[in-house]
Parts: sequence; structure tokens; C-alpha cells
Amino acid sequence: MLPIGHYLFLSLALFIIGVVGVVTRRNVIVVLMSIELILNAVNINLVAFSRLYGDVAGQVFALFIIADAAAEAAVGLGIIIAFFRNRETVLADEMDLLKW
Amino acid sequence: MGPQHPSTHGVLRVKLKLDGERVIGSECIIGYLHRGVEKIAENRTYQQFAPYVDRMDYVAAVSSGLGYCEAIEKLLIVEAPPRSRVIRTILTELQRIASHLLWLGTHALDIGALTPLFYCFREREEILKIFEKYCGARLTTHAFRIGGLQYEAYDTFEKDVERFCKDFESRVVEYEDLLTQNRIWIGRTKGVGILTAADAIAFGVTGPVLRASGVKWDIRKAAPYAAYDQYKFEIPVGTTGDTYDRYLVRMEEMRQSRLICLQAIENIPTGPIMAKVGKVLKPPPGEVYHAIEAPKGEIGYYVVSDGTVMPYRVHIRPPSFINLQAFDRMVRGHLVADVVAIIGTIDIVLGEVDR
Amino acid sequence: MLDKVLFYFFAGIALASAVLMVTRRNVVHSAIFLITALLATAGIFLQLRAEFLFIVQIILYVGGIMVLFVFVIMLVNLDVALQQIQFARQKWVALFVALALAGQVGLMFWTSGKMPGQGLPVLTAAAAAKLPPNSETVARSLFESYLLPFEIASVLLLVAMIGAVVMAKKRV
Amino acid sequence: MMTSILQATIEFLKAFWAPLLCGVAIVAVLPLIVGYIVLVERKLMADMQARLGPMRVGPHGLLQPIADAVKLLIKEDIIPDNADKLVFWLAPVLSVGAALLSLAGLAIGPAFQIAQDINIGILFVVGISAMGIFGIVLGGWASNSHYSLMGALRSSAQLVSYETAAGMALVSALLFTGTLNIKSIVEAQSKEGIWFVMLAPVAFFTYLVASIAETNRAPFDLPEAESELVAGYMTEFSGFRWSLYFLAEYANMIVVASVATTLFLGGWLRPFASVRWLNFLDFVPVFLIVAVGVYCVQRTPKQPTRVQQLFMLAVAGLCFVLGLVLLAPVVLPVAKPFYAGIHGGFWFVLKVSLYIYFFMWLRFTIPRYRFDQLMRLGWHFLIPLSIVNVLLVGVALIAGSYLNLHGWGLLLVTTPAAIVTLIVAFLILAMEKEPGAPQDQAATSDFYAG
Repeated sequence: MLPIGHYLFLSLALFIIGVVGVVTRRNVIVVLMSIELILNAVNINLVAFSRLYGDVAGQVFALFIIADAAAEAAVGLGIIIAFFRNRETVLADEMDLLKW
Repeated sequence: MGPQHPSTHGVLRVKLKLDGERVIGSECIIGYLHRGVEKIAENRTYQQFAPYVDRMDYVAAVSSGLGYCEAIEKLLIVEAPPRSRVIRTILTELQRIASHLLWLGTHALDIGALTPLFYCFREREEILKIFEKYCGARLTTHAFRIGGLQYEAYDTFEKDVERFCKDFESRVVEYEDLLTQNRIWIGRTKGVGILTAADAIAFGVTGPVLRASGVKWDIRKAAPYAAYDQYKFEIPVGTTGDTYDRYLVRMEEMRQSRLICLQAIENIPTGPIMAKVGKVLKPPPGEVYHAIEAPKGEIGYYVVSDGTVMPYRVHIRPPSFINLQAFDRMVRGHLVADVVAIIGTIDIVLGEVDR
Repeated sequence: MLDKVLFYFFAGIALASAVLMVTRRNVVHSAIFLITALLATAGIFLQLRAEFLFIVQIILYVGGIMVLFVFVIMLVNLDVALQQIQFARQKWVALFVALALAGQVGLMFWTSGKMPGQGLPVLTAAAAAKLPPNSETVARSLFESYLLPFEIASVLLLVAMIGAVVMAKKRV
Repeated sequence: MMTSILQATIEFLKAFWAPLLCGVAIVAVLPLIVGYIVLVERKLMADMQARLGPMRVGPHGLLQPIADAVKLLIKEDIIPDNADKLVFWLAPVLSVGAALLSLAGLAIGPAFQIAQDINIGILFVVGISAMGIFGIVLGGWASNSHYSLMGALRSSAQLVSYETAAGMALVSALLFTGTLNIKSIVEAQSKEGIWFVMLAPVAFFTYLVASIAETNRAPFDLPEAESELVAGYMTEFSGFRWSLYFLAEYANMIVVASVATTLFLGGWLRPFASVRWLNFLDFVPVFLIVAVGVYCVQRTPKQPTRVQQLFMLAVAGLCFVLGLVLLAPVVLPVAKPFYAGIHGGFWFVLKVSLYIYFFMWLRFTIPRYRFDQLMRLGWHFLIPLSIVNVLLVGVALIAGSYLNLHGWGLLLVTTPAAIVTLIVAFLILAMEKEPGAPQDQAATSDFYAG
């Protein structure tokens, strides 16, 4: 089918775009979305290798990563809502006080 | 909710103060349909003003006409002949059923049930046919004259009314099957828009809204007019005064009106239909207040005459306008979806509110 | 032959929408592009004969998490956020991080002496037919060899649910 | 170079001509089917409300859907100012795409399945139709009017919460089949000789209620029929865009109905398929179609104009031909192999239309839920009920396997499970009653307030 390198390159590219997104964007929601993208890049690698060695463990682990991403998104968005209700802003720069 | 809102019956603007979904306060802005009827009355003769009365509560035109004519008769100290009084009672009771049918249809539609609307309008059509055969008009009938009736009852009048009353009983059962036991209907109406008896009296609310709160007050029993003293009928009374009770009270009232019509048809006395009233009416100077039980509540006429052909002052006490004042109390603490149900349950007609 | 076409198609979409997601000013647009990126990765899972993961990705990731994201974007009124500048000035930091990562992977390939092209051929299309049905194998291994992680994942989800509820409760 | 591409495309086409053909058929035929479902709905509604419904276009309004479609295409679609162009265009496309795509996974007869037996069948259909939520949310957002945004949020909240209930109900049915592949689900039902609606009645009930809520219909159609939200997320869309949403809603209805039929009502199986002496049931489809034909013929003289009479005769002719087609496999030995395909198709379509009839019937009779009641029903009642049901059905299955019961025997075990679930349901309902009067009398009784 396809040499595994293709999948590696694809997941690397997605991973880099995710990291760039996390670093450059000020809006916390977009940062969270970029983290989702990074997790997705990891998943591609896992599934590619699980198909390479024919062992399904990779896919099971990818399943766990998706579950974890769901948990992380839920709590992250909960924090954003709570923060937005108090400070009316969603930008990372203005979250500079530990306690207000 | 703007004036041309689909669910406010006519042009009523309601400003709601919301906390999220809950209503904290409300303010009704009216006057979009104000035509200055009472000012016009001051330069119209007594007979000329009669058609204006129908245009106020266009849904129950016959009963507002009856109120006006009886008030002027009281002023003229003239007694309408027994035959016209009985026919007047029959027509007013039919109008009460028609008005309640329209209320039930639109109220159910607001809450989401599509079918009752068409069933109610099918029955209402029968009643309007009878009105048309009797006095030519369906809605703003101007059926009565001061001192009696203009037209003799057409020959199949008794048979039509009897046929209508006969199959109306099964129809009411039909509506009851659709709605009364319906869990969703109960869910949407039970405990919604509660008006306690004390509040009801304090707001001066009358009609089915008052009776649903548990106050047994109906002018047809308290001060019988036309031919109501000759017939036996009871006054349905609610307990908690919520939307569900008002629904039950109005359904029961429709049944009672049907009984009155049946009793009235048996013996319509023969005799003249018009009392001795001159072409030009010059009532002696003085004032009179006469109230009757319209479908929406107590409609009162306060007429002051200064001996000339035209009344000095005519003031009309519209039941919808006063029932509307209780709206704010009922809507407090409810959700936006209930506001629609509450507007429906007070059964207001904007023509009457704004005059 | 078909696999190559499919792979390049999905990979192209994934990369394009990922780039667009990061660069868009309007958060709703970037959310939509993230959805397309996720769908493209789901396509790649399908191309790798991992149907169960394909459908889990669609139901859970796109149907669940992204709905949550779009909900929160709607709740957070965006007209205020749009005016503010969206991009931090750390453009150079980002570039440096990206170069470092690319260099690292390049190093890995260079030392192992195998260019990505010569990697082991993964699977011929014909062989795919006799593959055991994917969802059964995933389920069997999930409940046999990975039962404990499965339970821990469910506890994790429970904790996350409680946390989100407490966090978003109206502190009135 | 060119030849290899050409050769690749031919090979691609050869391998996948069947699904492509079905796909084109779905996209072309579906709007027509949806149009006629809408006509049937309006006629039914009229009939229940003592009126006639659309009669003007074509005999008995039969051409009404075509007139509607043309009207919608010609109507000028307005885009609200400073609305988000990209999202405004994307939202309806997304929601229709999700609905049509999930139709691909369904199997009408044993032969007609577009995506040939993918082994995550039912999950594929449910997953893709869950994508429809984005169409609604983004549609509400794009038309940036406050009301439609609120409507969109409400309807997607409703969709998300009822999806869990529907998912759980499906899980308890899947316990019986063991696989997700649609074709093997129906085969499992024919092997067991009993439909799963009998084995897991509570699951069927929860799925029924959840699917009504999921397609925004009947008592749960709050988001677009709410009095002050006017038309919910659809308000700003007009013309063709609006008809896309409309198409998506009805396609979703078909999807939900066919999932229920495949899983609970035995897909394309004839009722009591495996019972030998009930074989005369095979003639029922023919009888039904011929009856419709006779009715049309009997009605033709009453038609006012010549053209309408001809039209009615044509419809009657069509029914008779269809009757023949249905009769052939049962009678002629030579057409035996087609039996499963044609009859299966007929039974499947019959069950789906009965399911949709129930949707319509509900819509006309009962009033609408308020939003908080709707959510309370979803979270407090349906989801716990379906979870408990999954538990109990699992326990019943284990007990069944110990006593190695099969087919009708399983009923011995599953009925007590259903009864226990119902007891739990009443418990939940009873618990619901105590907490306080629904409307707290917040206002103090000061007469001159506000």
C-alpha cells in the first residue's frame, strides 16, 4: 500500500501546525482546538503503526487518547466559561492574575 | 414581544423583563387599536351609536349590543317585550359559546395542539350561520334595537338552534378527549399563571378568570337581566385559579349555555317584538350604569343623558382591559413559553381593551 | 493505486484545513476548518482499514467535542474578541519551535539511514479483505488485555464530567 | 501516463458501479420522495382536522410537491446583511449532506445497500446523522439574529441530549444481534424467528421517543415552532436554502425510521417469516397494491376535469403493474430468486411508512412541550430508563444463555426484564412529583407592583 513514511510525515506536519497554533494564537479557544489537532496527529501515527504490525493495540490506545481528549476539552471549556463569566474576556494575555 | 406578534390576540405589545428564561416583570403597551369610541358617542344619537358597540369586542358583538340596548332601556324606563327578551337570551348564549370556541381554538394553538382549532371553528361556523340567517351579519351583528328586536325570528330558528345544541354535546366531549386528560396539556397549564381569589378581587377581574380563582360571582345570577331569571343553570367555579382551572371553567360554561338555549327554545312566548319607543329618543336627563355578563367578564355601560337626542357621556367598562391588569401578577416567575399561554388564558380582545 | 489517491486526497485536506484553522481570524471559521481536519483524519483511519476508529472519531470527536466547542464559541460573545488582535507577537518563537521539531525528525531519518520512502510496505489492498473484522478485534482486545485502562478511562471521564459541571455552574 | 490514469479510473468504476448508481439515485430521487411525504402529511393533517388539504394542483393535490419544489427554487433567497457568507452557505449543505450520507448506510432490501455491508453499519448511520447538529448550530449562528441563535442553541441542546438516550436504546437492541452489520442484524432476527421489538419493548419505546426528539418533530418541535422564536434557526433562510433544511429534516425522519425498522421491526422480513403455514402472507403486498388500484379506478368518474380522470387512471394502471411485479416472485418459480429483493423492499417500505405515519399522527394530536419540561423528560426520565434497560437486557441475555433458550423462548427471560424496567420508570416518575410546586410563588402579593 503505502510506505509508512507518508503517515509519519503527515502526522509530523499536523503536529507542527498544532504547536504553531498553540504558540501564536491569543484566543484560548483556538489554543484548545490546536491541542485537539496535536492529539489527532498522534492518533494517525498510532493507527499507522498498528496497521504496519497488524497488532490492534495501537488502535485501542488511539481510542483511549480520544476519550482523554474529550475529558480534557470538557474541563478546559468549563474553565473558559467560568473565566469568561468573571472577566468578560477570552484572550490568553488578559489571564494574568492568579487570584482576583 | 412586538405588536404584530403571532400569539398575542390582536395588537398588544408586551415588554418583558427577563432574567435568563424567567420573567421578572412585564408591561403591556396598548392603544394600537384606540378609535375613541366613547368620544364619538357624544355626537351620535342613541340609535346611531349601537353599531359602534359591536366593533369593540368583535368576538362577542351580540352580548355587547345587548348590554347597550338594556342600559338605554333602563334610562328610558321602558321594558322590552317578553318574546324579544327570550330571543335576546338565546342569541347571547350562542354568542358566548362562539366566543369560548374561538378562545379554545387559539389558546390550544398557542400551546401547540393544532387540531382543536379546526374542530372549534367548525362548530363556530354553525353558530355564525344562525346569526347570518337571523340578522344578515356574522360577526358585528347589530342584532338588537333599543326597546326590543328589529327582526322577527326566522321560521326555522328554533329547529336550527335545537339541531346545533343536540350535536354540540358530543363535540364538547371530542375537545375533552383531545385535551383534558392530555399529560402534556396538563404539564403546560397546571400551576401556570396562578391568580388567588384575593388578588382576583383586588384587581377587579371578572368573568371566567374570576370564577376560576374560586369566587362564585356571575351577573346572570346576581342581577338577572333579559330572561335569565326564568332558566335553571349553575355557575362553574375553579379552585386554584391556574390556566387549567380557567380551561375547565370555560368548558363547563359552554355546556351550561347549551342547557340555557335548550330550555329557552321550548317556550318562546308569542307577542310583539318591539316596545312602544318613538323614532326620536329623548331620554329624561339622568344617568344609568347597567352591567351584563359578557363571555370575557362583566361589561358595563355608564350612560349620562342631558335630555337631548345625543348622550352627554357614554363610558364602557370593558372586561378584557381590566383582566389584562392581572397579567403582570400571573406572569411573574414563569418562563417565556408560559407568557404565551397566560395571554391566551385571560382571553383578551384588543378592540375592547383599547376602545 | 486507489489507496495512494485516497491518502493524498485526505492528507491534502487535513493539512490545508489545519493551516487555515490556525490562521483564521474568526473563531467560528477556524472551528469549521478544525472539523474538516478531523473528518480528513477520520478518512485516513478508514484508508488504514480502521473502521471502528473512523466511526468513533466521527461520533466522539466531531459529533461530541466539536459540538461542545461550537457551543462555547456561541456562548462567548465574539464580537468583542474579534476586534482584539488575534495573533500574539511570538511569531518568531513559533518559527523556531517548528524548525527545531523538523530538525529532530530529519535527524532521526538521517541516522537510521532509511529515507521515509523505503519504509516497510504497509498492506496490499488484496490482503485487506481477509483482515479480521476490525470492530470485533478492537472490542476483544479492549475488554481482554486492556480492561484496566478501560476502567481508568471511564473514571477519568467521570472526573472530567463532574469538573466541567462544577466549573460551569452559575456562581450566583 | 495518460493510459494508466484512464485504466485506473475504468478499474475504479468497474469495482464501484453499484454504489455510485445507488448514490445518484438517492440524491435525485430523495427530494421527490420527501416532497410526497410532505403531501401525505398535509393531507393527513387536513383529514384529521375535518378539511381537505391541498386539492388544487393536480387531482387531489398529487402534483403539489412539484409545484412546491419549483416555487422554492424560483424564490429569491435573501442573505441577511453582515451575515457570515461562508457559514451561511455551508450550514444547510452540511445538514443535508449528513442526512443523505447516513441514508447510504441503510439497506432497503437484502440487495439494495449502497455501502455494501460495512461492518460498522448501524454505528455509521447514527454517527453521520449526528453531524446534522452542526448544520443547525451554524445556521442559527450565521443568520446573526438573536432569536435564531437562541433557537439554534435550544434545538442542538435537545438533539445532543436525546442522542444519548437513542444510543443507549440501540445498544440494548444490539445486545441481541452481536454485530453491527445491518445485513447480519436482520438475518439474526430471521434466524431467531422473532423481531427484537418483542424482546426489548422498552428499548423500542425509548428509541421511538428519542427519535421523535432527534428529528425535532411532534411534541418536541419546540425550537422552530416556539411562538416567540418564530421559526428558530430557519427564520433567515429562504428559497432553496430553506428547502435544503426541510429536505434534511425529512431525510432524517426516513433515516431514523429505517434504523428503527432494521433493528426492531425486522428490516425486510415478512411478519412471521419463518412460520411455514403463514406463507399466505406473501400475497398481502399484492392485495394491498391491487386494492389501491381499484380504489383509484372507482374514484375516477368523480374527478371534475378530463385531465384529472386520465391521471387517476394512470395511477391505477401503475398500481396494477406494481401488483403484477409483486405477484411474480411468489407464483412464478422462475422469478423465485427475486423474491427476497422485491418483497423485502416492499415490507421495509411498509414498516418505514407506518413509523413515519406514527410521527405525523403524533404531530397533529398532542400539544408541544415547554423547553425545560422537554429537557427534564430527556435527562431525568429517558436516559436513566435506557441505561437501566441495557443493564437488565444484558442480565436477561446471560440468564437466557444459561437456560439456552432461543427465539420465542427468550421471551421468558426478556419480559420480566422489561417489567422491572417499567417499575424503575414509575419509580423515577414518582420521584419526580415531590420536589416543590412547579411554579414558585416568587412575587409577594403587593398589589401595585411594577
